[in-house]
Amino acid sequence: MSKITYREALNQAMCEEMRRDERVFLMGEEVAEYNGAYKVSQGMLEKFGSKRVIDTPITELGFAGLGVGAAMAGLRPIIEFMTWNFAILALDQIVNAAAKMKYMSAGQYNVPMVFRGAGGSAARVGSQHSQSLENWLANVPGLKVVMPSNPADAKGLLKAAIRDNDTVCFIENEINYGDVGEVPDEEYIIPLGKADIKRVGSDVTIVAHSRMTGFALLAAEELAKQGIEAEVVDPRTIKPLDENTILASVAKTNRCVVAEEGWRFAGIGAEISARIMEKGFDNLDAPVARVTGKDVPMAYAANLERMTLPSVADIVEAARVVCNRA
Amino acid sequence: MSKITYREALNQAMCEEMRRDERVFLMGEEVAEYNGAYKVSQGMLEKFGSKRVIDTPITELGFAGLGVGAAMAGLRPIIEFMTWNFAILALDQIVNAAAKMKYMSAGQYNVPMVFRGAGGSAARVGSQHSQSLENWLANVPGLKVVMPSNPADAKGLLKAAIRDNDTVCFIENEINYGDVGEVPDEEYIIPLGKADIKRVGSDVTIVAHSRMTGFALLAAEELAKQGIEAEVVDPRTIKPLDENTILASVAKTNRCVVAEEGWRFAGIGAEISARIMEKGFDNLDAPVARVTGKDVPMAYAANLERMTLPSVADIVEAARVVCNRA
Amino acid sequence: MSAKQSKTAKAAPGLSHEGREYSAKTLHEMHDSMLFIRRFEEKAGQLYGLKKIGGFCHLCNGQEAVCVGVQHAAQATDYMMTGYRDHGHILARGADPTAIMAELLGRAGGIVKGKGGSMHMFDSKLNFAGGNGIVGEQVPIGLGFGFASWYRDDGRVTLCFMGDGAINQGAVYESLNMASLWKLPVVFVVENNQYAMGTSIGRASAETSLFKRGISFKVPGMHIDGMDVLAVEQKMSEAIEHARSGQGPIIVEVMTYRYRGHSMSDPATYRSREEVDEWRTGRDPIARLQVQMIDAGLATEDDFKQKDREIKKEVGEIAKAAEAMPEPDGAEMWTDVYSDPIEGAYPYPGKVG
Amino acid sequence: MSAKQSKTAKAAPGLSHEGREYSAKTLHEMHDSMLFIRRFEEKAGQLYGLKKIGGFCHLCNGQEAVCVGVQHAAQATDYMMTGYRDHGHILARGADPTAIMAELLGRAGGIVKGKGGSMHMFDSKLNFAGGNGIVGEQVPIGLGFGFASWYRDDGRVTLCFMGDGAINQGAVYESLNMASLWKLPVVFVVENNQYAMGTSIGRASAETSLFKRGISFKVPGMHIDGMDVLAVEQKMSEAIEHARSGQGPIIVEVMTYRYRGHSMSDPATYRSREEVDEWRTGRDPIARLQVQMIDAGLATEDDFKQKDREIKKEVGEIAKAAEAMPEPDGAEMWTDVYSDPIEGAYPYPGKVG
Ligand SMILES: Cc1ncc(C[n+]2csc(CCOP(=O)(O)OP(=O)(O)O)c2C)c(N)n1
Ligand SMILES: Cc1ncc(C[n+]2csc(CCOP(=O)(O)OP(=O)(O)O)c2C)c(N)n1
Ligand SMILES: [Mg+2]
Ligand SMILES: [Mg+2]
Repeated sequence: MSKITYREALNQAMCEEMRRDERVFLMGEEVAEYNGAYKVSQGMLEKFGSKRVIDTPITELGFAGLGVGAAMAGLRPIIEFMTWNFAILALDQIVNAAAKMKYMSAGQYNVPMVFRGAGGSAARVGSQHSQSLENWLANVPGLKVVMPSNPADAKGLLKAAIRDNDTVCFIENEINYGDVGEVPDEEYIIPLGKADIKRVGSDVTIVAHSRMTGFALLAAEELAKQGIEAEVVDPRTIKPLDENTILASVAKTNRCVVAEEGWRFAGIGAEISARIMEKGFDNLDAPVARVTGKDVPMAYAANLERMTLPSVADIVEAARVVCNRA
Repeated sequence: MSKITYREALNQAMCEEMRRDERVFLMGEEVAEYNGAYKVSQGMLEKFGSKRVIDTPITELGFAGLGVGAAMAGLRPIIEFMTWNFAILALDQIVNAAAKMKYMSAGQYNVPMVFRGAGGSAARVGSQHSQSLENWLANVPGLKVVMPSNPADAKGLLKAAIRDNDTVCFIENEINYGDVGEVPDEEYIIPLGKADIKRVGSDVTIVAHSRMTGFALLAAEELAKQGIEAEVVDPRTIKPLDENTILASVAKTNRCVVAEEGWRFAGIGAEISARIMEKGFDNLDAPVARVTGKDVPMAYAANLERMTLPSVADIVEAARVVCNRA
Repeated sequence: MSAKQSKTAKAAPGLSHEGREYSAKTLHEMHDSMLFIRRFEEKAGQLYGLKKIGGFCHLCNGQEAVCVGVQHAAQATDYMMTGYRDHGHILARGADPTAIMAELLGRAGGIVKGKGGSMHMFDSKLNFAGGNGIVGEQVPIGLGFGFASWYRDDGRVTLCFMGDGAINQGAVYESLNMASLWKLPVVFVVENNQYAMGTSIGRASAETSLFKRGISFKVPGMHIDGMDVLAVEQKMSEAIEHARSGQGPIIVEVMTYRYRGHSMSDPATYRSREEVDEWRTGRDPIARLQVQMIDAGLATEDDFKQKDREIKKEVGEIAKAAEAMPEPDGAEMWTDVYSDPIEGAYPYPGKVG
Repeated sequence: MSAKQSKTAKAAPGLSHEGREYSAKTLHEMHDSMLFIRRFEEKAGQLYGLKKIGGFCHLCNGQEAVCVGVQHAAQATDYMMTGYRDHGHILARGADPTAIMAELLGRAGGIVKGKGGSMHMFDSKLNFAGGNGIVGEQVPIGLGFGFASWYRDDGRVTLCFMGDGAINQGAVYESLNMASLWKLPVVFVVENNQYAMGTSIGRASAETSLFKRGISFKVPGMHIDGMDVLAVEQKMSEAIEHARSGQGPIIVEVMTYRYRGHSMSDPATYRSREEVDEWRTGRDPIARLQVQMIDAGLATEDDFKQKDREIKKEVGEIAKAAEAMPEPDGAEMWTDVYSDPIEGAYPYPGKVG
């Protein structure tokens, strides 16, 4: 085990896979000479040269489509969006081309590629730079959506995503880039579609992904002090979703909170809540509660930003409510 | 009352509002000389001239943004997408500009405009032309999302949308364009944010919007033959959602099915189900069931298309399940 | 017989066009391919009228010389992709016409198993990569194929088609910039049939000489009479050579005309009878080649009449064979969504939820 | 004092530049406005270093002549919008600098109540319409303002700024086409500071003469030395006149340079010391105007030193006043989402759910 950052873990995953498979290349804005806007691709230009680590003009729709075509032609592109906010410009290629190509062509073409970059809100970057897209992407058949919450998961999941023969939307979190964690020294892959129980507990299940997993773990600590033992489930892959792990946890705890950074209406929490309704209704001792970003664009001011984002306290409070302790 | 088509109702709404307010104009592909790809704007060029009914090049992002700027400058644009499928190209202007502008500018600018066009799948037009976007749009604070299911609603809601001072995404349905219905002769407005009970019933609530409202009414007829009285609630406005009407119906029937044409994962059904969980849990005698499009892209072949779309039989079946009659 | 092959190729000497020699065999192939596409499209139109074909169906009558000329200039390994008006291109490329017709009819034996329909035709073995319904979507995708060739240095050229309407999409310029910057081997073929649905080019384009649309990105342009299959073949050969030699992308504007409406539901009242006639009878690419071949003594009018009867018969048989095919198996709804489906994760592969 | 007004304007005769006369008052205004922006940005940089400003903060040091020159060429009713590097533009336009500084600090008294921050500045009374964080997003929006002027025939011109990186976005070409087709009164001002973050223009642009980027759409272009405020004012006046007179849009490429990194977190190691020095000391727009004014006898070096002291003091006071302001009221989180909130519909205005 080594202690490395989430950023380094992503870098290692890409480097290892690029060494293993010369069809893999990395393309995006500032990924090469600048070593990545968030330094995720640090050193990669030097290692792999300018044919495999490529800076693009600021043309998200164009280079996303370039990735789709290159994948159809047999390469394995990693297309970096500086942040997923900018991927809204590229959504047509992701949704109408990448996701549907295999189906439209009846399997003649597949689109094995990774779209990756930072999602969610960073810090004080305002409304246009603070949006969660995982619910939109997870809505679309043909796409897989992966969101790691710590360095070890980031590395193992990104390697799996690069090897996967489908289009994977890999959503990182800028706030997590500097997080340090233990990562195995030997090569490993974390299969897509498997949730991970980050904390075992018996009183309430907290389902939380990406940055919210850390929030949920902090909330669980606080809840433990109050005599409530929370189980924290990190789906890791949002689509397809390892609902069995979630449902099994809820069958045990009979109570559930879902936390996400994004907006509430038709978000990931809505899906998980509806799904528990469908498959775990009789196990529920209380309605599933959602903790989400407030239904407003993100403001710049520090206090407004704090209020807009879900907090550890919000999760604690929701857990207390579903446990009838509020 | 006159009997007119859904298409004519929309046309009347636009003509009346353009006569009332000269800031209103209609822009989009083929809206003028061609009278609309689906003939919704039939005769409007002749009535209002080429300054107010404007054909565009095929550049969805560009003319969506043009609408945003024109609205900020004080006009009241109606921007037609030939279908909402093509609006994926324009989403950045809808989501990052139109929806957030008022907030970012702290109220200095608002974006009073309507984006409209046909949504959902039409008939046999394949995967790239058959997508429902209402859940994505409804996810975004700052937008309103309206989806009429019949001619009278189409007219009254579109007039309200044009007069509204916010950005309204108005999603029509191509299959419904030819539907005929009674429409009041005198001027009327249907306020946004109000659901409508299309059929009163006591045994199960079916929430269904757009084309699915018609399906739900047919399902209710079939259910009635089987002794199940369904109440059909048409939200009409998807965001913000008139949950009170839905919750009151569920409080009465204790059972609920939500039907939508779009994909299931984080769809409108997920939101409504999760919301009933939160606000109507104790009223539920059975878990809320979702009837949705299958989780696959849309195929062209007639039989596959039929199977992919939700059917009246699917709604009947789901209602029987939640009524313990399956 | 596919649209590309000919049964009647003769060992005659051929003819010379602007200094380029065409063998009789080649000329017959081109002619037969164009005529086959014409008759195929007419049959498709007929089946649409009978409601056996559904949805959108965009025919390419009048534009046959573009598909066929480009195909003859290209190598089999070159990549090709276009929009939704794709029957002619994939037929010219040599795909199985019965599978194409079956696709239009939504049958199991369709070239994409009935999943794509008229707008989404693919034949990966022939390097034909679609068939796209979103106007302009194939352009960045074509850039990506060109990128792959550059990356692998495989000597292939990508032939990326678009219409005079599609060329206004922003993604086209993003693609021209990258293709030019990195000197990718892509030929952007603009089929300028002068209308995008009901919008004539002058009503949608500030610069109507579309071959100039690359100037702002240092992409050279070329202009071709798309009603002359020999001109298309010849100039496209130059354009493809330009791209293959590493000089980067090029835009080729091919002037053409669609005889029919935009799609089957379009009465095309936005065009005058005279305009249509001028192109249809005055400049028809098939008639033109026939005259050239007759003048060169390569065939007689009767030969062509006989050929036409044969092709019509063949197309009729193809339609019958396609119609006789079953609809796709219902289980096909669930296939081809993922290459690596994940068992046990929701939504479950092959089930609603 | 705002960036636009000057206290020391003199009644001296002024100077003549390429045949155009500038009064001493105008020259002092231009100078003071540029210097004010320079000192304001430095203060912002300092407050960022102290972590009082957060998020992204893009300074425009070096580019002051663009903001100020354009502003002087424009009328007050003309519309203006730009990207995220917007402090200079809105200050030049005459917005309250205390409100701008308060915005950077995320205060209630910010020009957009602390909701937008550095990237999203607006002043609707001054017809300044943002402040956009998505690269290129303001371009179709600017087209829309131009459309509104055309629709109302109000004689206004829209000044739509973008960077040398932004100009590669596809939406720009969609906008150029429509603006040209309909002859909308828009001046597209390209601030070519030669870098988009760490990417030099030649690495991102196939055609690096950005004023040529409109050729493919028949949009004329013009090239200006953006380090010379008088050249900017003069040529922008021509460009604005072109647009106002109904001749349609025009692209103006203004050559400039940003002295600092892209944003506060960018060390800008991708540029050589020499290059930065060449621009910063060799071509600085403020120093240049000072020399011109001294040569013309409109001011002495001491006058400028005194002026600088005054401005620095003023900026210091502005920062203090802004810092003294409270954070926005928490209830502001819920305001400005909808103009017509719908009571009783979910999500409820002012509540999570
Ligand atoms: C993004 C998008 N916008 C609009 C449409 C609707 N549409 C389909 S074809 C077409 C016209 C395209 O014209 P052109 O590119 O000239 O091709 P042609 O039909 O002449 O072959 C339009 C507007 C679409 N399919 N996709
Ligand atoms: C659509 C989009 N892509 C990427 C970014 C990240 N980004 C912010 S500024 C910038 C560079 C823009 O450069 P340029 O247009 O030259 O303007 P300058 O910063 O030089 O003023 C990039 C890539 C963004 N904000 N939006
Ligand atoms: Mg055309
Ligand atoms: Mg720049």
